[in-house]
Amino acid sequence: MIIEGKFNINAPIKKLWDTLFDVEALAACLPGAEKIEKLDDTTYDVTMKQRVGIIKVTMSGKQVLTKVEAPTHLEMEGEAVDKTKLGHMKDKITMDLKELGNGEVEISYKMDVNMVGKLAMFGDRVMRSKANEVEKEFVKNLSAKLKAL
Amino acid sequence: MEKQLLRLNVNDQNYEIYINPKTLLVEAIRDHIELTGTKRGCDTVSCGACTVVVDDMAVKACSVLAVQAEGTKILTSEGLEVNGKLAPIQKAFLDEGAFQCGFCTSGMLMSSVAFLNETKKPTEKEIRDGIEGNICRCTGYNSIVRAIDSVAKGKYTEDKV
Amino acid sequence: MNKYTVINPHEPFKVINTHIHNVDGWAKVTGRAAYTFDIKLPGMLYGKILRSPHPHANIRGIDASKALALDGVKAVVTGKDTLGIKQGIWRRYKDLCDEQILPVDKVRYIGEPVAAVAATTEEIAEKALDLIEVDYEVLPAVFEPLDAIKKGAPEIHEGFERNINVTRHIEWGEVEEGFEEAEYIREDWFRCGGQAHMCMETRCAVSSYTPDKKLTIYHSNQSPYYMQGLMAGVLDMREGDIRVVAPYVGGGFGGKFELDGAIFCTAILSMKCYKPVKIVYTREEDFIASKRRTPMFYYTRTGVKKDGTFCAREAKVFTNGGAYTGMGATALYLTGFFHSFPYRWKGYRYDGYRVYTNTLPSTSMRGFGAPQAMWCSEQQIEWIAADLGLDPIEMRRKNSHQEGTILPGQATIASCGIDQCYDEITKWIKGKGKLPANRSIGISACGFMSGGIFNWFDSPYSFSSAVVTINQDGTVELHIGAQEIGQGSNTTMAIICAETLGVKVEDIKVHSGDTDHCPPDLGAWGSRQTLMTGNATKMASENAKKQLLEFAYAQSGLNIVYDLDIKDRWVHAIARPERGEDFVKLVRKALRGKDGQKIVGRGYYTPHRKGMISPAYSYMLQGVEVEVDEETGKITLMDSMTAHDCGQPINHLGLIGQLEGAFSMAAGYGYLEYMPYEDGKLMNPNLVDYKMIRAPEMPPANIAEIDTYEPEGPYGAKEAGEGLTNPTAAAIGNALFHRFGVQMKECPVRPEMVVNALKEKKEKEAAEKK
Amino acid sequence: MISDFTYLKPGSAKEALKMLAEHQDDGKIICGGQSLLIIMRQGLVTPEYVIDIKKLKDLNYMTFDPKDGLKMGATTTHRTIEKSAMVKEKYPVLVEMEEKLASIQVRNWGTIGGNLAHADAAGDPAPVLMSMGGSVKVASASGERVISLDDFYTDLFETAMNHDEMIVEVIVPPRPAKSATKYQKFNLLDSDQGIVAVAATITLNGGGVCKDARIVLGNAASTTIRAKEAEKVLIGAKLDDAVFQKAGEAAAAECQPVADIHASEEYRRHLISILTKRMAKAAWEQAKISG
Repeated sequence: MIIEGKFNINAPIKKLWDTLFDVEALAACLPGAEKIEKLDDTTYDVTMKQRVGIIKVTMSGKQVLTKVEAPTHLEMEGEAVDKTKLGHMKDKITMDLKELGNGEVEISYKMDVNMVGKLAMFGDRVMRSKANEVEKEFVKNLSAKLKAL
Repeated sequence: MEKQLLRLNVNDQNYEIYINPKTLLVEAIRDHIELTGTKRGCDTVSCGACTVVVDDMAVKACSVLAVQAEGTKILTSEGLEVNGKLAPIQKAFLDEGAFQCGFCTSGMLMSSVAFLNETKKPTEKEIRDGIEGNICRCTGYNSIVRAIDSVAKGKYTEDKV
Repeated sequence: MNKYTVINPHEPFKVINTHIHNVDGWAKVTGRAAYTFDIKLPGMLYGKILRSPHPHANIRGIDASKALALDGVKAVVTGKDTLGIKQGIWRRYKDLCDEQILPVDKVRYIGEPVAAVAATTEEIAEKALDLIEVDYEVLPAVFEPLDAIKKGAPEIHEGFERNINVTRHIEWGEVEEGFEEAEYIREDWFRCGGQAHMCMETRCAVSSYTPDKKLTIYHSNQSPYYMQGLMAGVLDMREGDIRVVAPYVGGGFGGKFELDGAIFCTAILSMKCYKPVKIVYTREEDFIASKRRTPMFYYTRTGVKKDGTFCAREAKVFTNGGAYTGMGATALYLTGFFHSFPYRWKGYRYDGYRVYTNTLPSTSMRGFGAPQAMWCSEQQIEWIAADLGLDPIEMRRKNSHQEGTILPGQATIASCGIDQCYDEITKWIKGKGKLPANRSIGISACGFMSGGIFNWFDSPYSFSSAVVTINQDGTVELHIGAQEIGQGSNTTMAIICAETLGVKVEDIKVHSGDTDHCPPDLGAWGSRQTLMTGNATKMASENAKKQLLEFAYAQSGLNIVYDLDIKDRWVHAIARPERGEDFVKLVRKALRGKDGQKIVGRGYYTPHRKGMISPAYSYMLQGVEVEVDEETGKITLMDSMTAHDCGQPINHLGLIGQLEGAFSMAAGYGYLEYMPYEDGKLMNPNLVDYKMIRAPEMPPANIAEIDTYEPEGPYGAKEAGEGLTNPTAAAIGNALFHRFGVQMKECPVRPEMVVNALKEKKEKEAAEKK
Repeated sequence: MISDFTYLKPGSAKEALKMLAEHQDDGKIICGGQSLLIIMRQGLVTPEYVIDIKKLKDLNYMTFDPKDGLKMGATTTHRTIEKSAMVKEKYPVLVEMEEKLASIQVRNWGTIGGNLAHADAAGDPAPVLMSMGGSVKVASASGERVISLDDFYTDLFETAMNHDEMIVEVIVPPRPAKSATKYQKFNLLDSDQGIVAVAATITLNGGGVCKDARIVLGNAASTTIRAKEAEKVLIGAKLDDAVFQKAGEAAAAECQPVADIHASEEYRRHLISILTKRMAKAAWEQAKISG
């Protein structure tokens, strides 16, 4: 399943890029992020908790940066397992930052997510609806964070 | 989890069983009371193989906690026949060949019984809607519809006690 | 509801083709029938299977120590606990025995068993699965046959170049000459989906291994003898030390005559802990880890003359074989064979390629490759008739098989009633008059086999055998190895036995589904039992009857020119039916006369000199009336008529049930039952998202029974109930073609595809106008 | 496998709310359980306390009066609604909707409150009730409030209820004069949920002009949604096929369906447009002849 989207952030591209790589800042902005821990230069230990109505999912696993072209392009892939064995997922994420000129940066992302297990039953609907919500929240938090910096 | 005492009335017989409250009615009937005529065919309340009649209503026993059925009267396929005498719907199933592998049959019979009690002169469409919650992979349903129809039309009335 | 008509009925029999209740009926309508699903043995443990989440991966290691430490867990087994023997039902061909049910080092599809647990409760077993740690090395995977044959595609099985698992070539007559003679040639590509068997009883087994080194297995299957043989092979045991019991079986449809995870894992677990172990698949497991109908890509090219005479046809097929061979090799052959049916060709050529992919293995399913073949063939024929402005029924009729048609090297058609099928369908269509604007009719013809002349299993036994024993009170024990899976074979055999012996059906006790007590038989597949086990049953019954009549003759003092017979339990001279005696009295006398030995009749059947496919072929033509909502594309079946030549019907109720049931499954294949995969993962492994016909969707299934006489079959009988899975998808496609002029090349035809096809057609027409 | 829970069986709604207040996020109300038990069996929901309100008599009622309309206690079963002569007379669309909701077995045991609280975007009652301007009364130990269904659904499986609240009553206002509601879902099998669904209420003024319209879409977004652009097309218009067509197109443009194996996003939009057109027209035709 491929989820794509883009959003704009009002900030200098360099600052934005650095914030995205600041583990603590990122964790604070990303809704549901329980833990983001840098294990080495390219590997992160991530735990995300999401809730879809009465369904609670806690995915934890590793994300590996596979391509980093500061400050415009980023690729990573990872794998995560649900805490209660509802399923596991694999993902490949590409993110591009583009300066729009008016002080705004457009962030576009593409996630290729593959889920196995019970979660796959709800699959698309849940993920897409959730991605949308997470994105909105993330933009809000990130913007606030950048302003505060 | 501590088990709790549950009293169930199945086919006019009272049973006392000790169960974990998460036990489904179909599990209580099959695993605890050991009436295995009632089957399970899915995990999504789709197939109807577990249909039993609870207080005159057809219900999928996989969609009900056993504890929720306390105080009700439950009828399963084993309760249709009385002292070796088949109920009209059972005779009709035999006459029309309304079963093949037989795995859906208990559930299908229970849906039919509840439907016939509720709907006196059903149309063919009503009969079909009446069993739409039950999957049969073998028969293509038409023989089952004929069987229900023949009971509704009174073919077996003389058999009724 | 349904109309049922009989064309050219034969002389009345006493039992055959009368209204006989199913002999298992009492048990089934009272909830008494116990299935493997219901079996509970003393001390029984419950098993669960850990399945691969990856479509393709090496197993580097499995750590089950945490699972074993869990209270209530009695055993964990992995591939390492097995002999690692690769098995398959094509035992004659070692390279096609490619499946370890618990693989030792590599998994090839999502859902493949990796380990199994036995515990005191199902819940504990399930919890234990979560505690097993498997170290996988994930490998690149490939899911579509046309990708898997590409150079550089991931190698799924070692030594199979381009992942080609099996190839099959069929050719007869003069193909090139035929195409040269042709005045019109049409070629099309088609795509056919998979289909789940969706037996109401999911795969399940109970195995019990005892210290005397004997193994008893209760298993929901279509051929206890195959299971016994296959299990002996993988466990390196003697067949005779394994008893396979198939009690009441909740459906098979071609999906239950190979080893499955339930039978294999329960056996291995039981051998480890000397306790009975039961495994029941969940519905999801049944979807993702049993097997399925083979998805196919079909290319077909057909040459005809302008007057509609068929000249030549060639076809190429690539099938999505999934991870293992299973029965897929046979499906690959049969789809090619039946793609020629039911027509005469000057030349016919077929090349089939079965391709391994990292998906659920494909295998036999009711119709055995023929539904796919007919989906392509019968639509293309309809389009050819339209291209040439010919009547599609008449064009079919003039090219159809007849009695005596020879398919060189393959078959000789001994009985064929298809001509009358055309009459009946024509009558039905005419009787409909003018249809409402939103409805149309499509037709499709086909033929099918009555059992396969295949012995890839390499059995030294007869294909079928039967033993008839007469007790002193006149009751009869009929022992057969044929398997009752709901199709009514026990009833059919009881009918044949009763008719032949001259007694009543209630006199017959049928014993089947137990390798300890029943003679070997290849089981319930390929529509073989009525003809093959029917012949064995008839022979055994005749043999027993002959022994009785010889005795009766000796004691009657009749003139040697008189013949004796038994009807309705009355033993009598044929010429003077009033002279005779009661069957039971005769049996008692015979027992005394034979020093107390029971009368035992034996029968067997193995086809000889019947070509290489089947001893006999049935024929049918089907018409389906379809309503389509033009705006949404929703398809509704309104009515149907099937004219069916099945030789002499034996089991009247069973026949109707089989025809109606096959039709519902066939219709599902045509427009509902869809198995979408994403990255090797089945996207709808549950009955919410996998759509099957239910009662409101089922249209009337009218039947015209065309009675013919098949010389090879018992009392002239041949196949019924599997072949009818073949025509419906194409008939639905043809109805859409007649209504809208759209050519649907992929099945199942889902409403979105109809809407898209109509949109495309409109755009094309608009472009042409410009 | 369902995970272990403590089963609580309150004797009254009040007692149930007390239990809910106590357990909040760890507690889950079960009524008919026709949807809940499925996801519990999948292990997707693992409440520690299950509070069973199925048998609560004080939540099992149906009343109608011309001023306040229809009030249904939360534990009223689908089958009760389907079989009610009063509902058939006053709100025939509710009966039509119920007859198509799953199967008899599910309707026999499943309840209206449970269905609405489950917040499945493909559920049948929500679009119909929302299109009729319905609302739900939700209660907690500390009080009650009425939430319009327009505001009730916030996301997939999510509602505006707090963890200590449950639905106690479903309220349907009286049907205005010259008004009718129609509902249809598009599905492959009669007993299925809709791939998409549309409910339309059309109210006419004396001159036959559309005075009010409420178009509600099922399974066309992560929750049941109003098609407000489509409504705008209809309100104030002299209705005819061209207007219905336009309304359909508006609804298709404004909805946010996602693709799944049953239908692409594009096809879902197409279906929304067709069904909106059809239901608006059907409601209009009935409104014309209704009192």
